[in-house]
Parts: sequence; structure tokens; C-alpha cells
Amino acid sequence: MTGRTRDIHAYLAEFDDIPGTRVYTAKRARQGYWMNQFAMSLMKAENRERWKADERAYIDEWPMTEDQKQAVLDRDYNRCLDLGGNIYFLAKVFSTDGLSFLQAVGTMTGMSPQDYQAMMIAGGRSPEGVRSIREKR
Amino acid sequence: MTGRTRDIHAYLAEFDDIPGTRVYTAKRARQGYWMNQFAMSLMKAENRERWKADERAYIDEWPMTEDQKQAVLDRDYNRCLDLGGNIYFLAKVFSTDGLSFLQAVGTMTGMSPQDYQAMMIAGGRSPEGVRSIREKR
Amino acid sequence: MARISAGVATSHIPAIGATIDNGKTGEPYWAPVFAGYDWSKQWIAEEKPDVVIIVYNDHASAFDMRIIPTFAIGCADRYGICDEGWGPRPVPEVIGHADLAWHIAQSLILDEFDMTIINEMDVDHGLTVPLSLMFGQPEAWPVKVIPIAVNVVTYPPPSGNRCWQLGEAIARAVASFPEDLNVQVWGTGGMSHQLQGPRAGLINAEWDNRFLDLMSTNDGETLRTIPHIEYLRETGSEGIEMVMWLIMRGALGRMVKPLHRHYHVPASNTAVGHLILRPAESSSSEV
Amino acid sequence: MARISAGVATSHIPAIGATIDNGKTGEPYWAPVFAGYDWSKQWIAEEKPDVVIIVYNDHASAFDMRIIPTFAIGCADRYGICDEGWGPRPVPEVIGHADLAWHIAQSLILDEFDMTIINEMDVDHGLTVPLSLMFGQPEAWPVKVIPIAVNVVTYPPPSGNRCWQLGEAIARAVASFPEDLNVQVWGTGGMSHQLQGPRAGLINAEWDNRFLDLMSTNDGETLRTIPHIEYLRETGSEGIEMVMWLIMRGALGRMVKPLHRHYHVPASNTAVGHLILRPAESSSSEV
Ligand SMILES: [Fe+3]
Ligand SMILES: [Fe+3]
Repeated sequence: MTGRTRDIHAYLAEFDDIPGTRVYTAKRARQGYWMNQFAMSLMKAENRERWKADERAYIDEWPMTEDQKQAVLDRDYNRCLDLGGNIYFLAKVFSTDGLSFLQAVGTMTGMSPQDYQAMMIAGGRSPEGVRSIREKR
Repeated sequence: MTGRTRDIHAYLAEFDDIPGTRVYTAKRARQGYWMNQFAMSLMKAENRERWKADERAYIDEWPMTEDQKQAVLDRDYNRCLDLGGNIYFLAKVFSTDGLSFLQAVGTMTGMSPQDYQAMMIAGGRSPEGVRSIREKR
Repeated sequence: MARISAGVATSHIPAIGATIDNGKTGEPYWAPVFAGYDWSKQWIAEEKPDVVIIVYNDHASAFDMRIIPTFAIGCADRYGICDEGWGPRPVPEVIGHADLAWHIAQSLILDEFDMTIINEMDVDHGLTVPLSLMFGQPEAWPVKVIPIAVNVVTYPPPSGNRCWQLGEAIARAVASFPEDLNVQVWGTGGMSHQLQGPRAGLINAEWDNRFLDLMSTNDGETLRTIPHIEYLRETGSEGIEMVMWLIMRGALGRMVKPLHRHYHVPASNTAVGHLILRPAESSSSEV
Repeated sequence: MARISAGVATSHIPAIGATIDNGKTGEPYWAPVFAGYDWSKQWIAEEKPDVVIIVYNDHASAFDMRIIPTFAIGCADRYGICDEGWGPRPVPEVIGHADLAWHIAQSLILDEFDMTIINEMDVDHGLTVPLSLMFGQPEAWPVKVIPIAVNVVTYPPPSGNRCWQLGEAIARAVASFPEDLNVQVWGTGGMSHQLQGPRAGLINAEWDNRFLDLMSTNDGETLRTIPHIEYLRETGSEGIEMVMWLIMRGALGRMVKPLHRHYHVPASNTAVGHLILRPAESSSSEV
């Protein structure tokens, strides 16, 4: 075996040290279970129709917290992530809205779509200073 | 690692040396795929009703060979095993018939239900002579 | 800190479940089967485990041929009871311990076991019959359960060695859970039985008893190297279920102290075997 | 005897698939992305592999939260194309090689990898975008495919070391298949990308290129020990997909000969990386 971390607590603790990032750990997976399963349901065309016809009625069918429902209805994806959402599941929501990954992901950065797109074309966000909160690097 | 067999061909070949036994290998799993999935469908009460009402019509909905269908209709479980069936799947068929594992399993031995039951109460079938075809032990 | 305080091995024959459910445990055919569990029921009432990790196999109940996980761990809050063809057994639903289960699942994957995580699943007789044998017919099961489902239906099942290693890794994972919990590991299935073909009904009491001896006294070097073909030749095609006992045994550490042993033939087509073991070392995490 | 003749690494960005499907590969934004695959298309037309083992991850398409296999291997005859929200991609269905797939699945389990066997599954962009990049838009894919789906969504994914070991075991399994088949292994996903939160859009071209260097020159001692946290810190949260490249790389043996390399930023939110590698040793089964 290599000298890898076997201690799950130490392994998981490191993830909280990354700025502006929520790693989809068991804690988040459990919190967001039904939000993610709700989002997954939008892979079916008939469910997309029902969702588009009445978002509130459709989301009320799922055992999600009111906070989770509101975050989805608001398309506040950072809030969704905070409440246990995973981006690959949430993608079903923004795809149903007709948004691409580029458009939807940009909304989480606080940048305008134009600025985000321009940053990507210029080579993307630098890792400088956003690697570690603790080590300020 | 222990000195275990890593060669899958040698591993699988040994199974053919056991008398009166079909080991559920990939070869059998592939051959019997739809027979087993058909049997599994009988876990639902509504499917059991349809099956009981018209066995031939129900089984014709499944992409099984005619041999497989006939073996199931005949409740010829040895033949079902030869054609890729697995006993845990086939159990759905004999359970639907109201047979216990003891009753159904006995039918494969060529013994009467009474004789099979008596053999079990007397301590079961001895392994002597049915361990290996090749080694006659 | 959570700790593994004991291991239990037991057959999980469906007819035993039906006999309990139908109130026929006192019949002459069945009485000797259940007599061997009287001590165990008393013992476990005193032990009061908080959580039981039940190693079992699904018998084409929750899983069909579409997806076949080698090692699956249930991380749900609750598990329904399968309808295996006669309606679900009239037993309480099974309550999970999601905190510990997810902790173990994450730890095992980090430890290079390729687990399948399950969040919704019904459980069949493989899991519920052992609960009935140990706890009888309560209103609610007095323990939380973490199901570990092992493929022993489609070949190859995991090797005995791999099962043992998984047990060792489960012990490491439990030992690193911060809450103080009394955890047992149960290995289910077996002993001798063959449910198919002209050789059906095979019972090898001698081999079974040697296996019970080894489970009680061996440090694993012999047990973990028994090849699949030996289970099949000696104990019948369904005797392979005994590899699941090795997961329990591996979780107890190198040496164990046997507390209780029971063997009876027959129950339906099968030999009934049952063991209760204690880890002999102070901490099973030192494996 | 089947043999692994080459390995391919490539990003599998969904926007690349949409661009191909919509006939927009010539647009100025996209042309440099696709230019790096011109050589690869010619090369693979000459190589004519019989079977490609595609290591990819499902993106909440075929699997949801109910069941999360760490390593799943497709053993089916065919795979449908997922509807990921805009209808299925207009690409040919994917034809499996069930004989070889089952052989590998059985061999891996015997070799103590805890595989989940899958017999019915649709495949998403993670698998189909690499096919489009390498083969363009044919009526039917000119290769048979064995999908290996790796969990990199719910933590922890398998370690880099475990991925490498799986690659080595795949090489052993392929080498023991009696039919003469030209087999490639593809590792997909990556490179730098983060699709979530305020740090979204992160690209680390320096780290990516060092990884491409190591993939081309290192014997694995460095690659397989890169911890998950380093992928996350340095290349963004979705950069973890690069552990899947290690399965391909492990299957090629200790040393490789790089044939082709391509790197471009950006495609949508992501850095595109692509490598073609040959095993440097005579037989990859000697690993
Ligand atoms: Fe069983
Ligand atoms: Fe991806």
C-alpha cells in the first residue's frame, strides 16, 4: 500500500479548506438526497412538462425542506449546493430552463455571463490564492 | 496475496467436474438471462395473476427460446437449469405454484417427495462419490 | 468510540422464517432447530448491541440480473421487507444507522474496497431470518442494522481472502467512528446445502463441523484460503454462502473466544449452523 | 490472444458533443479544440481496434442516488444513449463485446476487485463524446465497447492507487482472453474544471501539463500516489475525473511511448486534454 490517508476524518476535513467549493461528501449527499432525486426526475419529458406548468406544485410533491425548494425555485445554485445539491443533478434543472453548463455555472461566480465567458477564453480562473484557505495560497 | 487461482479458465473448468450440479457462471447467466428475468417478474402480484390466467400468453411476452419456455411450462427444473436458469430466480415460479423449496428442490433429484424428505431427515445426501467426476470420489 | 463486541454466524433458511411467522417453532421437526438459539436470545438480551452489521446475500429479491454488486452496503434510514412470492414476511421494518453506515462506506472506499452504496432497498430472508432467530417476534427490532449484501449467486463470488480482508477493514472503520456504540457483525447463510439438480440435498456434517472448529480456533490462515471449489464439492452448490461468515470472522481479529455453538440437520434442504464469537484481543482494531 | 495495443486519454465535455451534433466544429471558438484530434482520427482509422474499454463516469444519468457503484463494468450486448435533458445525442447505439466483458468481469472479481456487473444501461456524454472525438459521425461505431463506469461524483471516489491497480488487473484479464483481439483502453474526463461555486472556471494549465508529462513518462510511482485533495485544490472540483485516466495508464504497463498530445483551453468551462500512448514493453501482461 502507498502512504495514503486511511483516516476518513482527516481525508474529509481537508475538503473544507478549499475556497468557494463544496465537495459532495456523504454529509452533503444525505442532506441533499431528495433535492437531487427531484432534479433527476426532470430527465423524463413528462415530468419536465409538469414542472414547467407549475413549478411549486411539482416541487411540493418531494420531501424537501422549504429552504431547498425555494433555492431551486430561485435558481440560486450556490444556495442549492449549500443545502446538499450536486451540480450533475442540478444540471437537469438548468437544462430544462434551456441553459448550458457555461451559462449556469457562471451564475455561481458573481460574474456577468460576458465576464465569465471572457475569463474562460483568456485561460480560466487562476488557482493562485484559491487553493487553500488555511495556507492562503 | 494467497496462492489462489487467478486464471479464470482453470477456475471455471473445475465446476464442470461436480456431479449433478450446474454452477451459475457467466455462460449460464447469459444463456438464461431472460428466463431468469421472466421468473423475477412473478414477484409482482399482478404479474402472478396474468401468469396464472394464461401461462403460455404470459411467457410468450419474453424473449426466451422455445426450449426455455417449454421447460418452465413443464416445471422441468433440471432442464431449466441446463438452459441457464438459476434456482433463486426459478423459485418465483414454484412459489407461485404454492410449492416450498423442499418440495420443488426434491423434484430435481428423481426421488419421490417422501423419499427426499426422509433422506433429509436421516441427515441428507452423503458427499461420498459425488464430489468429483474425474477423481471418482 | 464504536467497538465490535461480538460476531454471530447463522444460517438464514427461509423455511425457518415461515415457521416462526406461522407459530410452529414447537413442532417436533423444528424444535431442535430453535433450541440452539435459546442461549443466544438470552445472551443478546444482555449484550444489548446498538447496531448490527448483517452480512447476507440477496436471493434474486432486491437485485435481479440487471445489476450485480459484489459488495453493497446499505446507507439508508430504513429498509422495507421484500415480497418473495408469498407477500412480505410479517416482521418489523428494518431501521438503519445511516451515520455509521456512511462512515463505514466512506472508510472502506478510502481503504480500497470497491463498495456499491445503496440508499433504497428492501431486504429478504437472508437478512430478516437471522433477526428473527436472535430476537424472536418483537414489535420493533431492538437494534439498528447495517446491511452488507454480498453476491454469492452469479460466479465468481468474492474470494474467501477478499471477504476476510473486508471484515478487517470493517473493523478498522468501526474503530474510527467517534460515537460510543456496541456493534456486532453477523455472517449469515450456509451451512451445507444444494438446492438444485440431481445432487440436491447434499449435507456434509463432517466438513461443516470442521468449519465451525476453524471459525472458533483458527487465525484465518486456513479459513481465508479455502477455495470456492471446495465449498461447492464438499457442502453443495449453495454452501458457498459460507464465504460471508469470513467477513464477520475477519472483523473480529486474529483470534476469537467461542461462546456458543449449534449444529442441526435438517431444516428444509439445509444444515443449520450457528456460532457466537468474541474477539480475543483487547481491540479488534489492532488487526 | 487479446492484447492492449494502445491507450487514449481525452476530456469528455458535453459541449463538445453538442458542437459535433450541431455541425459547428469549424467555428473559431471550437476549431482549435477539434484540430488536436485530426491526427488521432487518422491514427485510429489505421489502428482499427476491435474493442475499446472506455473508462468514464456517469453524470447522474444512468445512476441516481439510490445506487452508487464504485467500479461498474458493462457486460451487455448493446447500450442505449441517455436523454440528459435535451433528448438523446443523435449518435449510433453503442455495441458491447459481451464475451470479453464477462471474461474481464469474472477475472477482475477473481483478482479481488469488487466489481458491479451491469447488464442493462444507457450511456451518457462521458462515454459518447470520446467516441465522437475519435470517430466523428459514422453510421455505426466501428468498434465494440466495454464501458467501465467509475464513481467520481459521491465522495470518496476510488484512490489513484486503486485505479492504477484496476488498470493492471484489466491488462491481465485481457491477456488471458483466447480470441485474437486488438483492444484499446480509454481514460476519459478532466482536465482542470470546476463546475460549481464561486471558484467555478478554475483552470490550471501548468498542473495539467505536468500531469500530461507524467502520464507520458512516469512509471506510476508518482501518478498513483497523487491524493484526491491535490486534484481538487489544483484543478478544480471536477478535475478529480483524472483518476480515471490512471486506470487506462495502469493497463499499459510500467512505461509507455507517447504518440500524440493535445491541450487547449477552454471548451465551455473546461481544459481539454488528450493523449495517445503505446505500451513500451512487449506485452502489457508482464506488469
Ligand atoms: Fe441463502
Ligand atoms: Fe465528466
